[in-house]
Amino acid sequence: MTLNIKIDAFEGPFDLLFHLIEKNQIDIYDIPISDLTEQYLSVIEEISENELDLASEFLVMAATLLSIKSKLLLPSNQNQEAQSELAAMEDDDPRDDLVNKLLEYKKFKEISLALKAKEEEQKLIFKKPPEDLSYVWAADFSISKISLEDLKSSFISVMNKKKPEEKISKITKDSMPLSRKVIEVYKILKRLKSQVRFSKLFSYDASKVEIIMTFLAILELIKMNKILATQEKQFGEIVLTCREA
Amino acid sequence: MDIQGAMGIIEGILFISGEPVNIDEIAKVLGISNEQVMECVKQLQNYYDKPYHGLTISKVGESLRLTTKPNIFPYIEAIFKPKIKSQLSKAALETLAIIMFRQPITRNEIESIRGVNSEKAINTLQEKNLVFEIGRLDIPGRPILYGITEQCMDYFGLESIEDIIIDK
Amino acid sequence: MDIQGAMGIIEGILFISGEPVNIDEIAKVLGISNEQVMECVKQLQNYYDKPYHGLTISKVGESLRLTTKPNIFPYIEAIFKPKIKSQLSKAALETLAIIMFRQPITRNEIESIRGVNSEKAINTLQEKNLVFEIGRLDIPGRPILYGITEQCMDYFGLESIEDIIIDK
Repeated sequence: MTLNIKIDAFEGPFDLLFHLIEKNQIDIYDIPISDLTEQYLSVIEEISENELDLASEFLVMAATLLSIKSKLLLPSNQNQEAQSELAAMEDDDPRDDLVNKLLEYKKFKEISLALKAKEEEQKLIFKKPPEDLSYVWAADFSISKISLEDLKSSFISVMNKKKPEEKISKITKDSMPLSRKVIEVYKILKRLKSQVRFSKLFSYDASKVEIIMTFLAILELIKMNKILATQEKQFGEIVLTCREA
Repeated sequence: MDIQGAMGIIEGILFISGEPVNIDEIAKVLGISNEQVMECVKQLQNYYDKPYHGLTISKVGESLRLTTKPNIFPYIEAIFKPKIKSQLSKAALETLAIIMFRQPITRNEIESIRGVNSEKAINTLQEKNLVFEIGRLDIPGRPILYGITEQCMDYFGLESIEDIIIDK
Repeated sequence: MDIQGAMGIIEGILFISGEPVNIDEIAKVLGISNEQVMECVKQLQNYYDKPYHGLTISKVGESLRLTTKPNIFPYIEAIFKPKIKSQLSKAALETLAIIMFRQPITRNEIESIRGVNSEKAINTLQEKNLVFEIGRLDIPGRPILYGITEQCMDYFGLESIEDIIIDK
Protein backbone atom coordinates (compact mmCIF):
# COMPACT_ATOMS: atom_id res chain seq x y z
CA MET A 1 0.00 0.00 0.00
CA THR A 2 1.38 3.37 -0.90
CA LEU A 3 0.80 6.09 1.58
CA ASN A 4 1.19 9.61 0.53
CA ILE A 5 0.66 11.40 3.79
CA LYS A 6 2.36 14.34 5.34
CA ILE A 7 2.53 14.61 9.08
CA ASP A 8 1.55 18.28 8.91
CA ALA A 9 -1.87 17.16 7.80
CA PHE A 10 -2.49 15.66 11.24
CA GLU A 11 -2.98 17.40 14.50
CA GLY A 12 -1.59 14.45 16.41
CA PRO A 13 -1.68 10.69 16.78
CA PHE A 14 -5.45 10.62 17.43
CA ASP A 15 -6.04 12.58 14.28
CA LEU A 16 -3.91 10.16 12.29
CA LEU A 17 -5.66 7.15 13.81
CA PHE A 18 -8.99 8.67 12.85
CA HIS A 19 -7.88 9.15 9.33
CA LEU A 20 -6.96 5.46 9.13
CA ILE A 21 -10.19 4.36 10.84
CA GLU A 22 -12.34 6.36 8.46
CA LYS A 23 -10.35 5.40 5.40
CA ASN A 24 -10.71 1.71 6.19
CA GLN A 25 -14.28 2.06 7.42
CA ILE A 26 -13.35 0.48 10.71
CA ASP A 27 -15.97 0.06 13.43
CA ILE A 28 -14.54 2.14 16.22
CA TYR A 29 -16.07 -0.17 18.84
CA ASP A 30 -14.32 -3.18 17.38
CA ILE A 31 -10.95 -2.03 16.15
CA PRO A 32 -8.77 -4.65 14.45
CA ILE A 33 -5.71 -3.59 16.40
CA SER A 34 -3.23 -5.64 14.36
CA ASP A 35 -4.21 -4.06 11.06
CA LEU A 36 -4.44 -0.61 12.49
CA THR A 37 -1.09 -0.87 14.24
CA GLU A 38 0.53 -2.04 11.05
CA GLN A 39 -0.90 0.82 9.05
CA TYR A 40 -0.08 3.34 11.71
CA LEU A 41 3.52 2.17 11.89
CA SER A 42 3.99 2.26 8.15
CA VAL A 43 2.69 5.82 8.02
CA ILE A 44 5.01 7.09 10.69
CA GLU A 45 7.89 5.14 9.25
CA GLU A 46 7.44 6.78 5.92
CA ILE A 47 7.15 10.16 7.53
CA SER A 48 10.15 9.81 9.80
CA GLU A 49 12.29 9.00 6.80
CA ASN A 50 11.93 12.59 5.73
CA GLU A 51 11.16 14.32 8.98
CA LEU A 52 13.43 13.07 11.70
CA ASP A 53 11.83 15.43 14.12
CA LEU A 54 8.62 13.43 14.23
CA ALA A 55 6.77 14.53 17.32
CA SER A 56 7.34 12.14 20.17
CA GLU A 57 3.57 11.89 20.66
CA PHE A 58 3.35 9.85 17.48
CA LEU A 59 5.91 7.40 18.81
CA VAL A 60 4.15 7.14 22.15
CA MET A 61 0.97 6.16 20.31
CA ALA A 62 2.87 3.55 18.34
CA ALA A 63 4.06 2.06 21.61
CA THR A 64 0.52 2.14 22.99
CA LEU A 65 -0.82 0.33 19.94
CA LEU A 66 1.86 -2.32 20.20
CA SER A 67 1.16 -2.79 23.86
CA ILE A 68 -2.56 -3.24 23.23
CA LYS A 69 -1.79 -5.67 20.46
CA SER A 70 0.37 -7.78 22.75
CA LYS A 71 -2.21 -7.72 25.53
CA LEU A 72 -4.86 -8.94 23.10
CA LEU A 73 -2.65 -11.87 22.18
CA LEU A 74 -2.24 -12.98 25.78
CA PRO A 75 -5.71 -14.36 26.63
CA SER A 76 -5.55 -16.90 23.76
CA ASN A 77 -2.57 -18.53 25.46
CA GLN A 78 -4.42 -19.05 28.67
CA ASN A 79 -6.45 -22.14 29.29
CA GLN A 80 -10.08 -21.93 28.52
CA GLU A 81 -11.31 -23.36 31.81
CA ALA A 82 -12.17 -20.15 33.47
CA GLN A 83 -15.23 -19.10 31.53
CA SER A 84 -16.13 -16.48 34.05
CA GLU A 85 -12.68 -15.08 33.85
CA LEU A 86 -13.02 -14.81 30.13
CA ALA A 87 -16.19 -12.81 30.55
CA ALA A 88 -14.30 -10.56 32.88
CA MET A 89 -11.64 -10.22 30.23
CA GLU A 90 -14.21 -8.98 27.79
CA ASP A 91 -15.25 -6.34 30.22
CA ASP A 92 -11.67 -5.39 30.47
CA ASP A 93 -10.84 -5.11 26.80
CA PRO A 94 -7.35 -3.58 26.49
CA ARG A 95 -8.70 -1.49 23.64
CA ASP A 96 -11.24 0.28 25.86
CA ASP A 97 -8.97 3.02 27.01
CA LEU A 98 -7.89 3.85 23.48
CA VAL A 99 -11.47 3.71 22.17
CA ASN A 100 -12.70 6.05 24.90
CA LYS A 101 -9.94 8.49 24.14
CA LEU A 102 -10.65 8.32 20.43
CA LEU A 103 -14.36 8.92 21.01
CA GLU A 104 -13.61 11.86 23.24
CA TYR A 105 -11.22 13.27 20.69
CA LYS A 106 -13.75 12.69 17.90
CA LYS A 107 -16.37 14.72 19.75
CA PHE A 108 -14.10 17.76 19.98
CA LYS A 109 -12.84 17.28 16.45
CA GLU A 110 -16.44 17.59 15.28
CA ILE A 111 -17.05 20.64 17.43
CA SER A 112 -13.93 22.23 15.98
CA LEU A 113 -15.33 21.69 12.49
CA ALA A 114 -18.60 23.33 13.53
CA LEU A 115 -16.60 26.25 14.92
CA LYS A 116 -14.73 26.46 11.65
CA ALA A 117 -18.06 26.79 9.80
CA LYS A 118 -19.15 29.55 12.19
CA GLU A 119 -15.86 31.32 11.65
CA GLU A 120 -16.44 31.22 7.89
CA GLU A 121 -19.92 32.69 8.38
CA GLN A 122 -18.60 35.47 10.57
CA LYS A 123 -16.00 36.39 7.98
CA LEU A 124 -18.80 37.79 5.86
CA ILE A 125 -20.27 40.15 8.40
CA PHE A 126 -18.80 43.37 9.66
CA LYS A 127 -18.91 45.40 12.79
CA LYS A 128 -18.53 49.09 12.69
CA PRO A 129 -15.57 50.83 14.32
CA PRO A 130 -16.69 52.35 17.62
CA GLU A 131 -17.51 56.07 17.50
CA ASP A 132 -14.82 58.10 19.19
CA LEU A 133 -16.74 60.09 21.76
CA SER A 134 -13.80 61.06 23.92
CA TYR A 135 -13.77 64.60 22.53
CA VAL A 136 -17.20 65.16 24.08
CA TRP A 137 -15.79 64.62 27.54
CA ALA A 138 -12.13 65.54 27.14
CA ALA A 139 -12.66 68.62 29.29
CA ASP A 140 -13.61 66.40 32.22
CA PHE A 141 -10.07 65.35 33.11
CA SER A 142 -9.19 67.14 36.27
CA ILE A 143 -5.94 67.09 38.15
CA SER A 144 -7.55 68.14 41.39
CA LYS A 145 -8.30 64.56 42.39
CA ILE A 146 -4.79 63.28 41.80
CA SER A 147 -1.95 63.09 44.32
CA LEU A 148 1.75 62.50 43.77
CA GLU A 149 1.26 59.06 45.24
CA ASP A 150 -1.34 58.30 42.55
CA LEU A 151 1.20 59.26 39.94
CA LYS A 152 3.91 57.12 41.49
CA SER A 153 1.75 54.06 41.73
CA SER A 154 0.46 54.62 38.21
CA PHE A 155 4.04 54.86 37.00
CA ILE A 156 5.13 51.72 38.79
CA SER A 157 2.18 49.74 37.53
CA VAL A 158 2.63 50.88 33.94
CA MET A 159 6.37 50.07 34.05
CA ASN A 160 5.65 46.63 35.47
CA LYS A 161 2.92 45.88 32.98
CA LYS A 162 3.71 42.87 30.86
CA LYS A 163 4.61 43.94 27.40
CA PRO A 164 4.50 41.84 24.27
CA GLU A 165 8.25 42.32 23.79
CA GLU A 166 8.94 40.16 26.81
CA LYS A 167 7.64 37.16 24.97
CA ILE A 168 10.15 37.71 22.22
CA SER A 169 13.10 37.97 24.54
CA LYS A 170 11.97 34.81 26.30
CA ILE A 171 12.15 32.88 23.05
CA THR A 172 15.75 33.90 22.42
CA LYS A 173 16.62 32.73 25.88
CA ASP A 174 14.96 29.39 25.24
CA SER A 175 16.67 28.84 21.95
CA MET A 176 20.19 29.22 23.34
CA PRO A 177 22.37 27.12 21.07
CA LEU A 178 23.45 23.82 22.51
CA SER A 179 27.13 24.70 22.21
CA ARG A 180 26.66 27.69 24.50
CA LYS A 181 24.61 25.65 26.93
CA VAL A 182 27.38 23.02 27.02
CA ILE A 183 29.94 25.67 27.95
CA GLU A 184 27.64 27.21 30.51
CA VAL A 185 26.93 23.91 32.25
CA TYR A 186 30.59 22.92 32.18
CA LYS A 187 31.60 26.23 33.75
CA ILE A 188 29.17 25.73 36.61
CA LEU A 189 30.34 22.19 37.26
CA LYS A 190 33.98 23.15 37.09
CA ARG A 191 33.53 26.08 39.42
CA LEU A 192 31.68 24.08 42.02
CA LYS A 193 34.17 21.20 41.85
CA SER A 194 31.90 19.04 43.95
CA GLN A 195 28.93 16.89 43.09
CA VAL A 196 26.03 18.75 41.58
CA ARG A 197 22.48 17.55 41.26
CA PHE A 198 20.98 17.86 37.79
CA SER A 199 17.91 19.68 39.12
CA LYS A 200 20.15 22.43 40.49
CA LEU A 201 21.22 23.41 37.00
CA PHE A 202 18.02 25.24 36.20
CA SER A 203 15.56 27.37 38.12
CA TYR A 204 12.32 25.88 39.41
CA ASP A 205 10.32 27.74 36.79
CA ALA A 206 12.55 26.78 33.86
CA SER A 207 10.75 26.02 30.62
CA LYS A 208 10.61 22.53 29.21
CA VAL A 209 12.96 23.53 26.41
CA GLU A 210 15.49 24.85 28.90
CA ILE A 211 15.47 21.60 30.87
CA ILE A 212 15.84 19.57 27.70
CA MET A 213 18.71 21.76 26.56
CA THR A 214 20.43 21.30 29.90
CA PHE A 215 19.98 17.56 29.66
CA LEU A 216 21.35 17.51 26.11
CA ALA A 217 24.33 19.54 27.31
CA ILE A 218 24.97 16.95 30.01
CA LEU A 219 24.88 14.15 27.44
CA GLU A 220 27.29 16.10 25.30
CA LEU A 221 29.69 16.61 28.22
CA ILE A 222 29.57 12.92 29.10
CA LYS A 223 30.38 12.06 25.51
CA MET A 224 33.29 14.47 25.62
CA ASN A 225 34.49 12.71 28.75
CA LYS A 226 34.43 15.95 30.70
CA ILE A 227 32.05 14.89 33.42
CA LEU A 228 30.74 11.85 35.26
CA ALA A 229 27.08 11.23 35.80
CA THR A 230 25.51 8.80 38.22
CA GLN A 231 21.94 7.87 38.90
CA GLU A 232 21.18 5.56 41.78
CA LYS A 233 17.77 4.39 40.70
CA GLN A 234 15.39 4.76 37.79
CA PHE A 235 13.95 8.32 37.64
CA GLY A 236 16.23 9.18 40.52
CA GLU A 237 18.27 12.32 40.77
CA ILE A 238 21.23 12.52 38.39
CA VAL A 239 24.42 13.54 40.17
CA LEU A 240 27.20 15.14 38.17
CA THR A 241 30.92 15.50 38.87
CA CYS A 242 33.59 17.22 36.90
CA ARG A 243 36.35 14.87 35.72
CA GLU A 244 39.23 17.29 35.86
CA ALA A 245 39.52 18.48 39.37
CA MET B 1 -40.64 54.63 28.08
CA ASP B 2 -42.67 53.53 25.11
CA ILE B 3 -41.44 50.55 23.16
CA GLN B 4 -40.86 52.49 19.95
CA GLY B 5 -38.65 55.01 21.67
CA ALA B 6 -36.72 52.22 23.37
CA MET B 7 -36.15 50.50 20.02
CA GLY B 8 -34.62 53.62 18.53
CA ILE B 9 -32.35 54.12 21.52
CA ILE B 10 -31.17 50.51 21.43
CA GLU B 11 -30.41 50.86 17.74
CA GLY B 12 -28.44 54.04 18.42
CA ILE B 13 -26.48 52.54 21.30
CA LEU B 14 -25.45 49.52 19.25
CA PHE B 15 -24.50 51.79 16.37
CA ILE B 16 -22.27 54.01 18.52
CA SER B 17 -20.63 51.12 20.32
CA GLY B 18 -19.57 49.05 17.34
CA GLU B 19 -18.68 46.30 19.81
CA PRO B 20 -21.33 44.09 21.43
CA VAL B 21 -23.12 45.79 24.34
CA ASN B 22 -24.24 43.92 27.44
CA ILE B 23 -28.03 43.56 27.73
CA ASP B 24 -27.96 44.40 31.44
CA GLU B 25 -26.31 47.73 30.70
CA ILE B 26 -28.87 48.64 28.06
CA ALA B 27 -31.74 47.66 30.36
CA LYS B 28 -30.29 49.76 33.16
CA VAL B 29 -29.89 52.89 31.06
CA LEU B 30 -33.39 52.56 29.63
CA GLY B 31 -34.91 51.68 32.98
CA ILE B 32 -36.63 48.60 31.57
CA SER B 33 -36.22 44.86 32.09
CA ASN B 34 -33.94 42.60 30.08
CA GLU B 35 -37.05 40.91 28.69
CA GLN B 36 -38.34 44.24 27.44
CA VAL B 37 -34.99 44.91 25.81
CA MET B 38 -35.22 41.58 24.03
CA GLU B 39 -38.76 42.36 22.93
CA CYS B 40 -37.51 45.59 21.34
CA VAL B 41 -34.70 43.68 19.66
CA LYS B 42 -37.17 41.15 18.27
CA GLN B 43 -39.26 43.91 16.76
CA LEU B 44 -36.22 45.73 15.36
CA GLN B 45 -35.05 42.47 13.86
CA ASN B 46 -38.41 42.09 12.10
CA TYR B 47 -37.69 45.33 10.29
CA TYR B 48 -34.07 44.43 9.60
CA ASP B 49 -35.15 41.17 8.03
CA LYS B 50 -36.63 43.12 5.13
CA PRO B 51 -34.47 43.01 2.00
CA TYR B 52 -34.06 46.79 1.94
CA HIS B 53 -32.02 46.66 5.12
CA GLY B 54 -28.36 45.65 5.11
CA LEU B 55 -27.99 45.41 8.88
CA THR B 56 -28.90 42.77 11.41
CA ILE B 57 -29.01 42.53 15.20
CA SER B 58 -27.72 39.39 16.90
CA LYS B 59 -27.26 38.19 20.44
CA VAL B 60 -23.76 36.98 21.28
CA GLY B 61 -23.44 35.61 24.77
CA GLU B 62 -25.18 38.13 27.04
CA SER B 63 -24.63 41.00 24.62
CA LEU B 64 -26.23 42.49 21.54
CA ARG B 65 -24.46 43.59 18.41
CA LEU B 66 -25.37 45.35 15.20
CA THR B 67 -23.55 44.09 12.10
CA THR B 68 -23.94 43.97 8.34
CA LYS B 69 -25.79 41.06 6.74
CA PRO B 70 -23.56 38.42 5.13
CA ASN B 71 -25.19 38.79 1.71
CA ILE B 72 -23.83 42.29 1.15
CA PHE B 73 -20.26 41.13 1.75
CA PRO B 74 -19.19 41.37 -1.93
CA TYR B 75 -20.14 45.08 -2.04
CA ILE B 76 -18.43 45.85 1.27
CA GLU B 77 -15.37 44.12 -0.10
CA ALA B 78 -15.54 46.09 -3.35
CA ILE B 79 -15.65 49.45 -1.61
CA PHE B 80 -13.46 48.93 1.47
CA LYS B 81 -11.03 46.11 0.68
CA PRO B 82 -11.24 44.84 4.25
CA LYS B 83 -8.19 43.18 5.71
CA ILE B 84 -8.39 39.45 5.29
CA LYS B 85 -9.20 38.18 8.74
CA SER B 86 -6.67 35.57 9.70
CA GLN B 87 -8.35 32.31 10.52
CA LEU B 88 -7.62 29.91 13.32
CA SER B 89 -5.50 26.85 12.61
CA LYS B 90 -6.87 23.33 13.06
CA ALA B 91 -4.84 23.01 16.25
CA ALA B 92 -6.25 26.26 17.65
CA LEU B 93 -9.83 25.29 16.76
CA GLU B 94 -9.47 21.87 18.39
CA THR B 95 -8.00 23.41 21.49
CA LEU B 96 -10.71 26.05 21.63
CA ALA B 97 -13.43 23.41 21.20
CA ILE B 98 -12.09 21.59 24.24
CA ILE B 99 -11.76 24.72 26.37
CA MET B 100 -15.27 25.82 25.38
CA PHE B 101 -16.98 22.68 26.60
CA ARG B 102 -14.66 21.69 29.41
CA GLN B 103 -13.86 25.02 31.02
CA PRO B 104 -12.26 25.57 33.46
CA ILE B 105 -9.56 23.25 32.18
CA THR B 106 -5.78 22.94 32.54
CA ARG B 107 -3.29 22.61 29.72
CA ASN B 108 -2.53 19.08 30.85
CA GLU B 109 -6.14 18.02 30.49
CA ILE B 110 -6.34 19.62 27.05
CA GLU B 111 -3.21 17.79 25.97
CA SER B 112 -4.45 14.46 27.20
CA ILE B 113 -7.58 14.86 25.07
CA ARG B 114 -5.75 16.05 21.97
CA GLY B 115 -2.79 13.74 22.43
CA VAL B 116 -0.33 16.50 21.53
CA ASN B 117 1.42 19.47 23.05
CA SER B 118 -0.98 22.42 22.93
CA GLU B 119 1.10 25.25 24.32
CA LYS B 120 1.36 27.09 21.03
CA ALA B 121 -2.34 26.75 20.30
CA ILE B 122 -3.24 28.10 23.75
CA ASN B 123 -0.86 31.03 23.29
CA THR B 124 -2.45 31.89 19.95
CA LEU B 125 -5.92 31.77 21.48
CA GLN B 126 -4.81 34.00 24.34
CA GLU B 127 -3.22 36.50 21.99
CA LYS B 128 -6.46 36.66 20.04
CA ASN B 129 -8.30 37.17 23.32
CA LEU B 130 -10.50 34.13 22.74
CA VAL B 131 -9.44 32.34 25.90
CA PHE B 132 -8.09 33.62 29.21
CA GLU B 133 -6.75 32.42 32.52
CA ILE B 134 -9.72 31.95 34.82
CA GLY B 135 -7.55 31.07 37.77
CA ARG B 136 -5.29 28.35 39.04
CA LEU B 137 -5.93 24.85 40.31
CA ASP B 138 -5.05 24.35 43.95
CA ILE B 139 -2.72 21.40 43.45
CA PRO B 140 1.08 21.23 43.33
CA GLY B 141 2.39 23.33 40.48
CA ARG B 142 -0.77 25.44 40.63
CA PRO B 143 -1.62 24.88 36.94
CA ILE B 144 -3.50 27.59 35.08
CA LEU B 145 -7.19 27.06 34.36
CA TYR B 146 -8.42 28.30 31.00
CA GLY B 147 -11.86 29.49 29.93
CA ILE B 148 -13.33 31.28 26.93
CA THR B 149 -13.82 35.05 26.79
CA GLU B 150 -16.93 37.07 25.92
CA GLN B 151 -15.11 38.02 22.76
CA CYS B 152 -14.99 34.37 21.76
CA MET B 153 -18.81 34.34 21.57
CA ASP B 154 -18.64 37.42 19.37
CA TYR B 155 -15.91 35.91 17.19
CA PHE B 156 -18.05 32.92 16.30
CA GLY B 157 -21.36 34.79 16.51
CA LEU B 158 -22.68 32.43 19.18
CA GLU B 159 -25.60 33.19 21.44
CA SER B 160 -24.60 30.26 23.63
CA ILE B 161 -22.09 27.48 23.24
CA GLU B 162 -24.92 25.00 22.78
CA ASP B 163 -25.52 26.61 19.37
CA ILE B 164 -22.51 24.74 18.11
CA ILE B 165 -23.94 21.36 19.00
CA ILE B 166 -27.48 22.12 17.88
CA ASP B 167 -26.41 23.43 14.50
CA LYS B 168 -24.61 20.26 13.64
CA MET C 1 -29.91 45.56 -9.24
CA ASP C 2 -33.36 46.00 -7.71
CA ILE C 3 -33.90 49.06 -5.57
CA GLN C 4 -34.49 47.11 -2.34
CA GLY C 5 -31.21 45.28 -2.66
CA ALA C 6 -29.42 48.55 -3.39
CA MET C 7 -30.94 50.16 -0.29
CA GLY C 8 -29.62 47.37 1.93
CA ILE C 9 -26.15 47.64 0.43
CA ILE C 10 -26.08 51.42 0.84
CA GLU C 11 -27.13 51.04 4.46
CA GLY C 12 -24.38 48.49 5.05
CA ILE C 13 -21.70 50.61 3.38
CA LEU C 14 -22.59 53.72 5.38
CA PHE C 15 -22.71 51.66 8.56
CA ILE C 16 -19.25 50.17 8.11
CA SER C 17 -17.63 53.40 7.03
CA GLY C 18 -18.54 55.43 10.09
CA GLU C 19 -17.54 58.44 7.99
CA PRO C 20 -19.24 60.13 5.05
CA VAL C 21 -18.99 58.11 1.83
CA ASN C 22 -18.89 59.75 -1.57
CA ILE C 23 -22.04 59.24 -3.64
CA ASP C 24 -20.02 58.62 -6.81
CA GLU C 25 -18.19 55.78 -5.12
CA ILE C 26 -21.41 54.13 -3.98
CA ALA C 27 -22.94 54.49 -7.43
CA LYS C 28 -19.88 52.94 -9.03
CA VAL C 29 -19.83 49.90 -6.76
CA LEU C 30 -23.55 49.30 -7.24
CA GLY C 31 -23.41 49.98 -10.98
CA ILE C 32 -26.26 52.51 -10.79
CA SER C 33 -26.55 56.25 -11.31
CA ASN C 34 -26.11 58.90 -8.61
CA GLU C 35 -29.81 59.70 -8.98
CA GLN C 36 -30.72 56.11 -8.29
CA VAL C 37 -28.50 56.16 -5.19
CA MET C 38 -30.34 59.25 -3.94
CA GLU C 39 -33.68 57.59 -4.63
CA CYS C 40 -32.59 54.68 -2.42
CA VAL C 41 -31.47 57.09 0.29
CA LYS C 42 -34.81 58.88 0.18
CA GLN C 43 -36.67 55.65 0.69
CA LEU C 44 -34.32 54.52 3.49
CA GLN C 45 -34.81 57.87 5.16
CA ASN C 46 -38.58 57.33 5.11
CA TYR C 47 -38.04 54.26 7.23
CA TYR C 48 -35.51 55.93 9.51
CA ASP C 49 -37.95 58.76 10.19
CA LYS C 50 -40.11 56.31 12.14
CA PRO C 51 -39.75 56.72 15.92
CA TYR C 52 -38.54 53.15 16.37
CA HIS C 53 -35.31 53.93 14.54
CA GLY C 54 -32.46 55.78 16.22
CA LEU C 55 -30.42 56.34 13.07
CA THR C 56 -30.65 58.87 10.29
CA ILE C 57 -28.99 59.38 6.91
CA SER C 58 -27.77 62.80 5.92
CA LYS C 59 -26.07 64.28 2.88
CA VAL C 60 -22.92 66.25 3.60
CA GLY C 61 -21.51 67.87 0.47
CA GLU C 62 -21.30 65.11 -2.12
CA SER C 63 -21.25 62.39 0.50
CA LEU C 64 -23.71 60.43 2.59
CA ARG C 65 -23.44 59.50 6.23
CA LEU C 66 -25.29 57.45 8.79
CA THR C 67 -25.48 58.86 12.30
CA THR C 68 -27.61 58.62 15.41
CA LYS C 69 -30.59 60.94 15.81
CA PRO C 70 -29.85 63.85 18.16
CA ASN C 71 -32.73 63.03 20.50
CA ILE C 72 -31.14 59.79 21.73
CA PHE C 73 -27.91 61.49 22.82
CA PRO C 74 -28.78 61.57 26.54
CA TYR C 75 -28.96 57.78 26.53
CA ILE C 76 -25.73 57.43 24.58
CA GLU C 77 -24.11 59.66 27.15
CA ALA C 78 -25.56 57.75 30.07
CA ILE C 79 -24.27 54.41 28.83
CA PHE C 80 -20.86 55.39 27.43
CA LYS C 81 -19.74 58.36 29.48
CA PRO C 82 -18.62 56.54 32.62
CA LYS C 83 -16.52 54.13 30.56
CA ILE C 84 -14.90 56.71 28.36
CA LYS C 85 -14.32 59.08 31.23
CA SER C 86 -12.47 56.51 33.28
CA GLN C 87 -10.48 55.38 30.26
CA LEU C 88 -9.58 58.95 29.52
CA SER C 89 -8.43 59.76 33.01
CA LYS C 90 -6.52 56.49 33.29
CA ALA C 91 -4.71 57.24 30.04
CA ALA C 92 -3.98 60.81 31.09
CA LEU C 93 -2.78 59.74 34.53
CA GLU C 94 -0.46 57.07 33.12
CA THR C 95 0.92 59.41 30.52
CA LEU C 96 1.51 62.18 33.02
CA ALA C 97 3.26 59.75 35.36
CA ILE C 98 5.57 58.56 32.60
CA ILE C 99 6.42 62.09 31.49
CA MET C 100 7.05 63.16 35.05
CA PHE C 101 9.41 60.35 35.93
CA ARG C 102 11.06 59.91 32.56
CA GLN C 103 11.30 63.44 31.17
CA PRO C 104 12.49 64.52 28.70
CA ILE C 105 10.68 61.87 26.72
CA THR C 106 9.30 61.49 23.19
CA ARG C 107 5.81 60.34 22.30
CA ASN C 108 7.30 57.20 20.81
CA GLU C 109 8.93 56.29 24.09
CA ILE C 110 5.73 56.96 26.00
CA GLU C 111 3.81 54.75 23.62
CA SER C 112 6.31 51.94 23.84
CA ILE C 113 5.95 51.98 27.63
CA ARG C 114 2.15 52.15 27.58
CA GLY C 115 1.75 49.91 24.57
CA VAL C 116 -1.02 52.12 23.16
CA ASN C 117 -1.39 55.27 21.13
CA SER C 118 -1.05 58.20 23.49
CA GLU C 119 -1.62 61.19 21.25
CA LYS C 120 -4.99 62.13 22.74
CA ALA C 121 -3.70 61.78 26.28
CA ILE C 122 -0.72 64.02 25.57
CA ASN C 123 -2.99 66.58 23.92
CA THR C 124 -5.28 66.62 26.93
CA LEU C 125 -2.33 67.14 29.27
CA GLN C 126 -1.02 69.94 27.08
CA GLU C 127 -4.40 71.64 27.02
CA LYS C 128 -4.48 71.48 30.81
CA ASN C 129 -0.99 73.01 30.84
CA LEU C 130 0.47 70.07 32.78
CA VAL C 131 3.05 69.08 30.19
CA PHE C 132 4.83 71.03 27.47
CA GLU C 133 7.33 70.67 24.66
CA ILE C 134 10.80 71.01 26.17
CA GLY C 135 12.53 70.74 22.82
CA ARG C 136 13.23 68.33 20.06
CA LEU C 137 15.47 65.31 19.80
CA ASP C 138 18.27 65.66 17.27
CA ILE C 139 17.51 62.53 15.29
CA PRO C 140 15.69 62.07 11.98
CA GLY C 141 12.13 63.27 12.30
CA ARG C 142 13.17 65.54 15.16
CA PRO C 143 10.58 64.15 17.59
CA ILE C 144 9.19 66.43 20.29
CA LEU C 145 10.48 65.98 23.84
CA TYR C 146 7.89 66.41 26.58
CA GLY C 147 8.34 67.47 30.16
CA ILE C 148 6.11 68.65 32.99
CA THR C 149 5.29 72.33 33.40
CA GLU C 150 6.05 74.56 36.38
CA GLN C 151 2.35 74.61 37.07
CA CYS C 152 2.38 70.84 37.36
CA MET C 153 5.36 70.97 39.75
CA ASP C 154 3.64 73.63 41.83
CA TYR C 155 0.53 71.56 42.00
CA PHE C 156 2.32 68.53 43.38
CA GLY C 157 4.55 70.66 45.60
CA LEU C 158 7.76 69.71 43.85
CA GLU C 159 10.72 72.04 44.26
CA SER C 160 12.72 70.61 41.39
CA ILE C 161 12.81 67.64 39.09
CA GLU C 162 15.41 66.09 41.40
CA ASP C 163 12.73 65.73 44.06
CA ILE C 164 11.13 63.13 41.94
CA ILE C 165 12.72 59.88 42.87
CA ILE C 166 10.88 56.71 42.38
CA ASP C 167 11.68 54.43 45.25
CA LYS C 168 11.36 51.17 43.47
